[in-house]
This record gives sequence, C-alpha cells and structure tokens, in this order.
Amino acid sequence: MMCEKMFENTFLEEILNITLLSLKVSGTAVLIGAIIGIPIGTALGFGWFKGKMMLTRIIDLTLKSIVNTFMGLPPVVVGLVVYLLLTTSGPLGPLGLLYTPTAMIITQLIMAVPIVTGVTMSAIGSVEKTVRERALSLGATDRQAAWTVLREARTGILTAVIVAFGAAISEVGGIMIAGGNIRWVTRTLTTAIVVETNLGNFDLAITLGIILLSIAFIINLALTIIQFRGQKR
Amino acid sequence: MMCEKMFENTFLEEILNITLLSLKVSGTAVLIGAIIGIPIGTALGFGWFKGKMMLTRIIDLTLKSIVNTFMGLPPVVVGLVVYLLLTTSGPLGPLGLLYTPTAMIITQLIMAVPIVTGVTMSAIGSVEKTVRERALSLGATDRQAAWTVLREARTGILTAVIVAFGAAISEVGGIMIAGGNIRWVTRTLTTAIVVETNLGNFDLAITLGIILLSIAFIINLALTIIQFRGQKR
Amino acid sequence: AYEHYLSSQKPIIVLATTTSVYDSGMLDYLIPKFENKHHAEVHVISVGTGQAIEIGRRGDADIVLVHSKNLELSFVNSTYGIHRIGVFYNDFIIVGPASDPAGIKNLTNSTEAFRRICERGFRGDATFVSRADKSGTNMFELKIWSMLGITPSNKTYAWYIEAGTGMGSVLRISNEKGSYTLTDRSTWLSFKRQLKDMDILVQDDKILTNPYAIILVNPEKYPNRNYKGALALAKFMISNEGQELIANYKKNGEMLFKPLARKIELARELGFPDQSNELAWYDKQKP
Amino acid sequence: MLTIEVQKLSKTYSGRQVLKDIDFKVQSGEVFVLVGPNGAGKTTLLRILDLLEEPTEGRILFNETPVDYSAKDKVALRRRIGMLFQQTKLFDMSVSDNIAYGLKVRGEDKVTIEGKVRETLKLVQLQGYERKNALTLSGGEAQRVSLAQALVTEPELLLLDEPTANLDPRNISIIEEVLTNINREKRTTIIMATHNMFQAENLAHRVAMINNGKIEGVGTFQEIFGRPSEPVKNFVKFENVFSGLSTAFTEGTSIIDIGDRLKIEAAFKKSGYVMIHIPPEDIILSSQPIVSSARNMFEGRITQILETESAVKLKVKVGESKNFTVQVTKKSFKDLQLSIGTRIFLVFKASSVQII
Amino acid sequence: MLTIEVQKLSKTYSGRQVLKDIDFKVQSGEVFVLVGPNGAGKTTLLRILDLLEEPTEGRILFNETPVDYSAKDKVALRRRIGMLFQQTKLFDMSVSDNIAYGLKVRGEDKVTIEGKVRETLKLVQLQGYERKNALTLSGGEAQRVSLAQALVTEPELLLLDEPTANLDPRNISIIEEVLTNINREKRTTIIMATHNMFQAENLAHRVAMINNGKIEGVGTFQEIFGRPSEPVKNFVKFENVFSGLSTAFTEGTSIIDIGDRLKIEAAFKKSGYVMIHIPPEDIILSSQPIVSSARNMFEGRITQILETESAVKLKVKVGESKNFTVQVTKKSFKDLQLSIGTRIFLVFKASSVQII
Ligand SMILES: Nc1ncnc2c1ncn2[C@@H]1O[C@H](COP(=O)(O)OP(=O)(O)OP(=O)(O)O)[C@@H](O)[C@H]1O
Ligand SMILES: Nc1ncnc2c1ncn2[C@@H]1O[C@H](COP(=O)(O)OP(=O)(O)OP(=O)(O)O)[C@@H](O)[C@H]1O
Ligand SMILES: [Mg+2]
Ligand SMILES: [Mg+2]
Repeated sequence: MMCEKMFENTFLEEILNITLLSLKVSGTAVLIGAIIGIPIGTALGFGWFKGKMMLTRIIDLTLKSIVNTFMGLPPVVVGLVVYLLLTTSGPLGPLGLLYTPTAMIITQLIMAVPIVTGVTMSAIGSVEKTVRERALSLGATDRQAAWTVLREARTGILTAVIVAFGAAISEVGGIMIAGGNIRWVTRTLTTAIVVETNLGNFDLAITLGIILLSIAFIINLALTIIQFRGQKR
Repeated sequence: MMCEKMFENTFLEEILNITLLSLKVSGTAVLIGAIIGIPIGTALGFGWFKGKMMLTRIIDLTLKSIVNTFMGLPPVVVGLVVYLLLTTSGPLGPLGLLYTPTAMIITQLIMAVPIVTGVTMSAIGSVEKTVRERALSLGATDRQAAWTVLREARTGILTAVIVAFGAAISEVGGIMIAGGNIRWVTRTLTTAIVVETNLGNFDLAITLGIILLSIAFIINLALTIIQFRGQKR
Repeated sequence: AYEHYLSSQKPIIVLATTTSVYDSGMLDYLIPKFENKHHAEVHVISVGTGQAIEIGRRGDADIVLVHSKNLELSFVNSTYGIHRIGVFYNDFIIVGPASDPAGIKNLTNSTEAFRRICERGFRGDATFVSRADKSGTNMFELKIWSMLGITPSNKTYAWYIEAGTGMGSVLRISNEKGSYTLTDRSTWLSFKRQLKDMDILVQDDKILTNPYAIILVNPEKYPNRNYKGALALAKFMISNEGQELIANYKKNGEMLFKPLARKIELARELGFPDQSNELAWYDKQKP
Repeated sequence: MLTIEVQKLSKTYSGRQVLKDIDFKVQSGEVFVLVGPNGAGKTTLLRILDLLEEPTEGRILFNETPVDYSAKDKVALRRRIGMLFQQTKLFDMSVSDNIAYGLKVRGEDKVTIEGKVRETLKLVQLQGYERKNALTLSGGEAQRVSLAQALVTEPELLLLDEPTANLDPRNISIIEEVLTNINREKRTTIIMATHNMFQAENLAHRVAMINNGKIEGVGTFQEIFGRPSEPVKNFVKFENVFSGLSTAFTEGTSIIDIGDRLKIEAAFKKSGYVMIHIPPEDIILSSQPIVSSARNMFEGRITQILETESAVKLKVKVGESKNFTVQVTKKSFKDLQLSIGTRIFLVFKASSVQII
Repeated sequence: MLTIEVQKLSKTYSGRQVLKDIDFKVQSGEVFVLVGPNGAGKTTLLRILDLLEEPTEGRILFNETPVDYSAKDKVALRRRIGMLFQQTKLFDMSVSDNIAYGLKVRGEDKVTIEGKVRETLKLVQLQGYERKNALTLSGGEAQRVSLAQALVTEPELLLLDEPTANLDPRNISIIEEVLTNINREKRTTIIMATHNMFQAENLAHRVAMINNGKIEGVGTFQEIFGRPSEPVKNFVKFENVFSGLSTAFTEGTSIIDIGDRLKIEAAFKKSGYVMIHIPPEDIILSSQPIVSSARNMFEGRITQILETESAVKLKVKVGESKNFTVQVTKKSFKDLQLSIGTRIFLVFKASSVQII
C-alpha cells in the first residue's frame, strides 16, 4: 500500500523533509556535543582532576567511570527526563520546547556529550606526555598546550565525533518521546522506520534504513578522509 | 499500582531476572564483538588493505568509511534484518532462534562489531609506526607485531569495548524486534523501561534506568581502573 | 510466578498482539490463569497491529490478537490466518482540553464532534492530535474524517497534528498542546493521572466501538507451529470462564474490555458476520 | 637576565632517590655544564629547572625568587626559559611551524615570526627545510630543529640536554659556536648536560660533575678534570678496555685471551667472558725488554702522541689491531726520546688489570 | 654468516632522492662503518637493510640471494638481523621484557630467555634494572637496553644506528669493546652509522663515506681520513669556527669581531652576524711577529700538541678564551722547536677566512 505511494511527489518530498530533519537534529546535537565534550574529555584525559592525594585520584577515576557509564545512557530514559523537564508543568515548561526539533537536539546532545567526552579522553590519554611537556616548555599556556595535544590526537577526536554521530543518527527511543514523532515537524528517518515497522511494512522500513546509512556513509567518507589524512605516518 | 509491587518478592525477582538477562545479552554480544572487531580494527588501522596503488587506497578508505558508518546502524533496522533472517520462513528460520536471548545477542553483536572495529582502528592508527617497526625488526611475525601494537594501544582498545558495551546495554529497538520483549524470557532492562513508559509509569521507568546505569557504572569503574592503569605515563 | 516460568519444558504458545492490549495489563492477568490450567507457556509479543499480523503471516506466532478489520480480513483471505473470531471489545473516546474550545462535551455523535473540531481548527481555536501510524485507533479516526469528506494532514492543516507514536505519547502530546484526540479507554485510564487538563468529552457513540479479534495461524502453512496450543488459548479466551475473567478485569474501578465472543448479534454489527459459525467451530474442537 | 640557585634539591621517583641534596648557583650569563654518567640525574635536574617536574624536596630560585611549583600558571617564568630535550620529538607539523610554535603561543605577529624563523633556520643550517614535515627529518636534522625551537624565542636561560648527540662533527662545531655567540652577545645563561668532553671544555665556564644523583664537584673544566677525583676518573673515557675469554688458575690468577694472539695475566680468579681495563697510568714504557715481577709485557709501536700541560698520552699499537693508551709524565717522555713509530715495550702488573 | 651486497640502490621519498645508486659489498664478519653528515641517508640505508623500507630502485643481496621486499613473510630473514634504531623507543614494559621480546617472538623457552636476558643485561652494564619500566629510563640507559634487545638474539648481522650517541664516555668504551668482542668471537657482521670519528677508527674494518645520498668513498679509516677528499674535509670537525658581528668595508673586505677583543679581517663583503671558519692548514706559525701581506696576526700560547703519523696539530690559546687549531708538518714542528707553553704568532690571509 505504501509502495504505490513511493513515487508520489509528496512521498518523496516527505522523505526529503525527514532526512533533512534527521541530519539537522543529529548534526546539531553532535556539533554542540563536540564543543562541550572535547574540552571535558581533554581535561579528563590530561588528568587535571588528578592530584597527588588519594582522594583526588578517586575523584578522577570516578569522573572517568561516570563518563564511560554515560556513554551507555538508555535513550528512552534520556527522552523521558527531557520530557519531564520540558513538559508544561515541568521546570523548563515555559520555554515551550517540548515536541520541537530543539527538544530532540537536547535529547541527543545529552547522549552525545558523554560519547565525545569518553572517546576524546582516551585519545588524549594516548598522546605521549612529551607532546604536552614540549608545548609547555616552549611557552604555551595550559590551554595552548591542550590545543597542541588535541591537534596530535586529531584522528582519535574525529573518531569521537564519528561515534557520537553514529549513535545520534541511529537513535530513536529518545527523540520519539521528546519530539513526539510529529509528521512534517519532528519525524526523522529513525522514527519513520519505527512507524513503518509497527505497520508491518518491513520493506519500507529497511529502505529507509538504507537511505539513512547511505547518507551516513557519505558523511563518514568525508570525515574518514579527513581522519586518515591526519594520521601519523 | 506498580509502586506497591515494588516490595513484593516476585517484583524484585523479576527485576533481578531482567537485569541478569541484560548483562548476559549485552555482555556476550560485546565479548564476541570484541573478538571479531579488534582483529578487523587492527588490520584496518594498520592499513593492511592499503597498497601503493590508487585502487587499494580507495578500497581502504571505503572500508574504513563503511566501518565508521556502521557504527551508526539504526537498531530498529538491525533488529528487523535479524528478524527477517530468523523468521520461520526466513533463511535461518529452522534454527528456531527468533524471540530468544540468542537472537538478541546476534542483534547487539551486529551493532557492537562496527563500534569495536571503528574505535580500535583509530586507536591502532594513533600508535606510532615505530612500535610496529621495532617489533618486526626484533623478529616478530606480522601477527606478533600486531599484538605488540595492540598492547601499546590498550587504553584505546578498552575504550572501544566500553563504547560498544554502552551502546549495547542501552539499546532497545533491535532487541525488541528480534527478542520480542517476552516477559521472563527476553525482557531486559531497556525493554522493560519501554513497557513502563508505555504504561505511563515514568517513575518506574526512570528507576529501571537508574538501576541500569548503576550496574553499568560498576562495570565501567572496573574497566576504567584497568584502562587508566595501562595508560602511558 | 517465577518458578512457573522456569520450567520451560512446557509447550510454548506465541501470541502476537498489539501494544494497546498488552499495555492494558489484561494479558498479564489473564494468561497465567490459562497457563496454570493448560500446562503451557504463553509468550506475548506486543507490537503494532500491522506488525502483529505480519508476524503471524510469516509464521512467527501461533495466534494473533488484534484490532484492524481490513488487515485482519486480508490476513484471513490470504489463508495464512484462519478462524477469525471477535473476542472482546472496548471503546474509543474523544478526549480534549477541559476548556473544550470546540464545544463538543456531552455529544454522543463523534462525527459531529470531529466536524466541530475541524471547524474550530480552521479558525485556529482548536487542534487535534492523530496517531498517524495506521494503527487500529488511527484507522478509526481516519474513517470518521472520511465520513466528513476530509483527508486531513498536518502539511495542509495546521490544526491537525500527526504524531506517529504510541497512544500514551499521543495523549501526552494532546495534553501539552491542549488538543483533542481519539483514544482507547484503556490507555486513557492508564495515563489519566498525568493528563491534568484533559477530560473525556465524547463517549458511548456506537461507531466508537473497538472490537478485538483472535486469528489462528494456519497450521497447513506452518506445520511446526503450536497450533494445538493456539487453539487451546483461543478456546480459553472465548470460553465462558475466559469471557468472565475479561469482564472482571478493571482499572481504577472501570471495566476495560467487554466480552464479545458469545454476543453473536453485537459481534455481527461490529464486523464479525461469521461469529456464530466460528464459535461453534471452536466449541467443537477438542481441548 | 636570570641567575639560578638550587637549594637542597632532592627528587624521588617511586621510592628511588634520583637527585640528592643538590646545591649550586649559576650566575647570569654563565655557561654551566653538567657532566656525569648515564642515569646520574642530569635530565631530571634540567626538567626540574624547566618547571616540568616538581622537586620532592628543596627549592629553586630564579633571580632570588623561589619558584612556586604548585602555582597554576608557570607560563610567565617558563617563557623566559628555553629547553632542548634529550629525546627529540617534534610536533607533527612542518619544520617552520615547529620553530614558530614558541612565537605563536606568545602571540607574535606573522611578519616577526617569519623573520625570526628564517634567521634561526639559518643558525642551525637548515635553510630550505621550511616546508618539510618535521617527523620525516633525519636524527640530526630533527635535533637541530629542536634547538631552533628553543633558540627562536631568545630565552634568558637555555637548558640543553645533550644538544649535539646526533650531530655530525661539522654541525657540532657550528652549533657550539652558535651557543658561544649567543652567550657572549645576549648574555644568555646556559645550563647544559653533555657527554662530550670536548664540548664541556670548549663551552663551559664552570662544570658540575654529577654522579648518582649527587654533585661531586663544581669548578672550571681544568679544576674538575685536571686533577681528577675518584668519581671523575670513573666517568672519563676508559682507555685500554679489552674483553675475551678468561681462564682462572689455582694460584689465584687468570689469563685473558683478548684476541690478536694477546694474552693478559690478571690478579683475579674468574673464568668465562670478562671485560677488563688497564689504567693508562699503570703502564710502564721501556725501550728494552725488562725482567721484573710485572706479569705482562708486550711490544708495540707508537702511533700517536698527545701532549698537554699536565701529561703526555701515547697510543701504542700492539699486534694487529690492539691500541693501548699509555700516560707518562713529561719528564719520562723526554728521557725516553719517544716519537711516532718508535718500537717500545709495555709493562704492567697483573694487579693493574681491573675487571669491569 | 651473512655477506651483504648492495646494488644500484636508490630511495626516493615524495620526489626527493635520499639515496642514489649505492653500491657496496660487506664481507661476512666485517665491521663496516657508515659516516657522513646529517641527512646523508645513513638511517635510510640501514632501514632498507633491515627490510623496513623498500628501495625505490636497485636491490640487496644477502648471501648472494636478492631480497624480495614484496614477500609477505620477511620474518625468517629479519630474524638473522638485529637493529639498533637511532631514536630509542622502548616498549611500555619492564626492561627484562623489552630485552626478552626478540626471544619470546622466536618461541624460546622461559629458562633460556631468563639466562640470555641476564647475560645481555650484564654486557650493557644494567644489572639491577630488570623490573624497571623501560619508559622511565634515562637516555643512555634506554639506548643500552635497545642495544641489548638487538644483541640478545645473537643475530648474524648487526645494524647499528648511532649506538653510543647518548652514552657517557665510560659506557662508550665498554660498548665498543662489547661490539669488538662479538665481532671477533661470533664473526657477527656489523654495519653501523656513527658520527664519532674515534669510534669509526676503533671499530671499522672499512669505512664508507656517504654524502648527500651518494657513497663518496669506501676504504680503511686511514684511506678515507688520512688523505681526505673534499667531501670528507667538509665532514670532519670544523676547527677554528668563530662568529660575530661583521662590518663590511668598501674595499671588499670585512672585519669580524669574534669577541675577546679579537678582530679578524676577511676577504668577503658582508655585514651583520656571520659565522666563519679558518682551515687549520692555512695558518702559519712564527716565533716572531712578521710583516707580510697576510692581514691577520695574533699572538698566543700553545696548550696542546697532537702528533700523528701524518701531521702535527697544535692548540693555541689566543686572548682570554679563543682556541685556534693549527696544523703543521712534522718538519716545521721540529724546526720551530715548539712545546707546550711556547708563545707564538698565528698568521693567516684574509682570503683564508671562509664564511659558513
Ligand atoms: N619517571 C621516572 N620514574 C622512575 N625512575 C626514573 C624516572 N625518570 C628517571 N628515572 C631514573 O632516574 C635516574 C636519572 O635519570 P636521568 O634521566 O636524570 O639521567 P641522566 O643523567 O639524564 O642520564 P643520561 O645520561 O643517560 O641521559 C635514572 O636511573 C632513571 O632510570
Ligand atoms: N619518510 C621520509 N620522508 C621524507 N623525507 C625523508 C624521510 N625519511 C628521511 N627523509 C630525508 O632523507 C634524508 C636522509 O635521512 P636519513 O635519516 O637517512 O639521514 P641520516 O644520514 O641518518 O642523518 P642523521 O645523521 O641526521 O641521522 C634527510 O634529509 C631526511 O630529511
Ligand atoms: Mg639524560
Ligand atoms: Mg640517522
């Protein structure tokens, strides 16, 4: 039944609309997530919270574990929490953001930040200590030295972004609750896949999945080229 | 209504059952995913598919982009594909695996492999080339040299496992379709969260989410301690 | 209950049903009683109606319990499903903001109510949230609109919001947006306490009745499936005992599902012309 | 300009004391050279001076002000210091960008940077390498880029850790002169660690001999190496090091076959592979074969003579390829009327043969 | 044992030819030393010999069999070769595990490994360091562990890239003797790159001078450095390197102030900071001040005399701290009756002053 519709104009238009929204929501979430997550990941990777005392070491390890744990935030729970925050009677209700793309971005952002942070943390940790020392020795401020280390860790940082983007673009449980999957407004590729699956239209669901992956592939091809350009010989 | 139940014996029993299944499914998927993904990630990270010719370079980049793309496989689509494989009339129907924990493990495995592969690939790529050269020079076979590089990249490899575990333990769309979310049989923490959300029991849903995160935290604390022990000075 | 499930030597019956039935909690109440009696284990797969039927058609379930007449009929016509029988029904209600800008409160004619919502909608005073997921509920809603000659879409009508999500979410969206919506009573009761600004506005319209059917998966197509178990489960649900248990399942003191299997006349009205034959056939089968 | 004072400095790494009670003072404009064996603690000391490592005890004063290692921001002080690390590791950028780094982080403008980078590249003789990725440089090229990195910001204090370890002889001369000139013209204080004795002699105003984490002596090169103390003796080049299979005899002596059909008798009892050392001062020269209690006598030919103010060193070739170094006083050198090519006998006691 | 033959070998990195038409042959049991300036291509050549880098053109023969660089499995051949890299980088393991690595990958049993590791640690004088993490070692310690890694598997061919760059003088002597002994006892072929002329002289059976990617000459140390060719002259230590501010005059000469109140006149026209070099052979010694066309004359005092078979080198201190090196023939040395402490005049022409 949906299949005849495949070639209707509106159908294609809707697919386009859905695809663009997917990209917009996940792209924005990951972008902001990177802006927040990379600095935190850098700080943690450097062990800036790690002093010489036992206590600060425990704090450092705990923070890192929390980040690692939050890489596995269940989307549905995040969606629910965002819902409860944005609902009319909730603390942020007056902003009127519920069931908007913004709500979806917030949801995915919450999931993207720990992922970017966690992978960045590990990438930074694997850059040799000497890079930072050299930068400091050459007169760099802590911030400039961090920047230099980031530059050397760029492959890993880009992986952090790629992983977060993968998680965001494929996520559905959270944006479904926070965005409401409203047609033409908050419907994305993944939520559309869920709708079609519920209808038993498995073919269409998989077709949408392939569209999703194709787009992700093009983006990743670009990112991968950048990533492996930056790789050390 | 659910809240009175909280203290009933069966209720706690069920939560325990659900939790153990979650751990079993995601743990197994990630373990097998690591066994498959780490070698592939290593091979790709080394650029073993990269020769001197333009063509092999394109193949190499394409393979890497595919891995990066598949880090964002939409769970629902994976669940559907597994379903279509395992369905009675499907190619693997005779195995009778549909709606079993095994089906869920397969689903999460498909998602875990690209994540482990992708993050491993980047971690391996960031180990200095000299480590491998030195190993080879000291008489290591290609395989032994790869092993040595892996050892030096251990922080990153563990991050790969942590990210994959996070994705698996929080995943719901795929196991819902392939596992059927059958009470006492294939219900996990995340699918239970969905059920409770559908029932409007947000408190319970979030409580389950907190249980999920607490368990993930304990596991991650252990992994993080291992991870940052292994970090270079 | 746990020990009960542990002994999984028992034959397994896979029941594919819709989320709306499962989320009512009725099956969790009903099925253990069946399992105790028949020494069987029922695995409930709760998905969308379309998906439930698709699962049945592919032979991944032994029996389906759904509510979407067209899909059910095509399932039976394709000979994958057999012996469709009405088993119980509930009703849809129109809910909306207590302020009721469209003034539909206490109407018993849902078509009229929709007309007023539409009218007000075009004036910008009212909005309507549709599940827009081709679920049983959504099909009902679309049928009413079509009776008014309207094919709504939120691309063209700003007042018509198509939220492709579960009933609970749709209720929440309506609550947030102060919109009207069509819901099944069961979900309404589950979510009622979270929907502070909403009331039932229209109910008891005949056309809002929502019957659920049982369909067995054809054993000739899938000989390996547990046809006997499916038959036993169906027989249990349409038995007097089963129907009585259904009638006794209440939430907040309200009955959620009303027995239908043995009300031949009503069943015929609700789209089960062969109810008496099927009932006779079921009663004739050995347990 | 900077004066540096190190007071009672100690550094412990996981229980092992690497620096012990270090005390010294470096004047502004001085070239202060640290010499000492591998693992003595030179690098650790330089790293502490560069504020990269915190001392376990004691303190450092720059211009009489103690350094606060716990201070969050040590940038201001660090920007007055330039350091060349022992392990050259450059940033994954072009050579120019590597050298420009220190200027960039100081916010210098592009024109200034370009000019200074060009100038410094010339100093280290690497014109034309601007655009090359620094990670593809050869060992010596990389070390010179590292030096350029440290020099380009014209620091008041230069810390150099083995600045010429990977350089060819020509470049060593050039870099040494560059350092001399910088010290002379800009009054830059230089503290450097080196294993190159010539370098220490050429550059040092004062030398500190550091051994096993302790300072064993501070003074001019002549003061330290002219009349060497025990640690200094242990440090300088071992002449007459030979190895071979030793056979022990019951009388408590051993015969070591060092190849070239030469066998040395030693006053220890050890079988198997050994490495031995005969101090050049312990060898007696004689024009005739002599009969004595000394157990070792070899005939050889003088191939080189090095006269200095304190003594005369001779290289004597024995057999096919063994070079012995002999140190004699100026007087006996004169008396024996030695010159290149003279055939001579080397005599030394079994007890002069030391095992390493 | 291995013989190595290199035939018409070239290597190009991104368009730049780093090795050009290299041809040489190394006999089994020979010590073959590569010397040459920074960036000459020594490391590249050694890496190609270790099968880590593929030649762009030409080929390598081990025991007359050409190496197949494209072969998937080069392990068997590589296991007969040990290499010490110029940049010491150890594995993030204990010192023992680092040294044991080569044995482990060869599947040796635990007892053998333990024994060999202990033995090798002793050779490089690092007993007691077994359990230390290799990344915390000092520069010289790390370099010796690297050497131990290469030695422990008793390879037939040892490739050494600057094996003693970070070692203290004492350890240099020891390691040199270890290498001599291994070569003598086990007939191990050794190909090594070094900047240390003494080392080349001590160890080399033959020396290859490599410059700018080309081999400029192969022969014994004496053959190469005794009567040096132009590239060899450019390579060896620059004596008499000075720098300072130069002022150009219209007549086409410049005066360079090299500090210590010494001013040198040169036959070029260049203002600003310059570095200059005066070849030691171009300086004339005279007991009296002489009047001549030579524009430079300084008085100094002889501090050191080095007599070799071919010539005599003198160090003359001028002013407070400037050391000039002068090379004279044996005959004129005799005639002038020079000895340590003699006051003497150095005379050289403005045209002998070269700009670097
Ligand atoms: N981070 C560390 N942890 C433990 N031990 C260390 C650490 N850094 C240095 N050491 C040890 O401290 C001692 C001094 O090291 P340092 O690098 O200062 O020596 P060095 O004088 O520079 O030697 P070299 O001449 O070999 O460069 C060495 O024995 C070294 O093994
Ligand atoms: N991977 C590379 N890519 C580009 N150029 C390179 C690469 N490796 C080496 N080179 C260049 O090739 C030349 C030779 O390098 P090589 O390391 O062989 O010199 P070397 O003789 O060992 O010098 P040194 O004495 O400084 O160690 C250098 O100029 C270097 O910059
Ligand atoms: Mg050091
Ligand atoms: Mg080199």
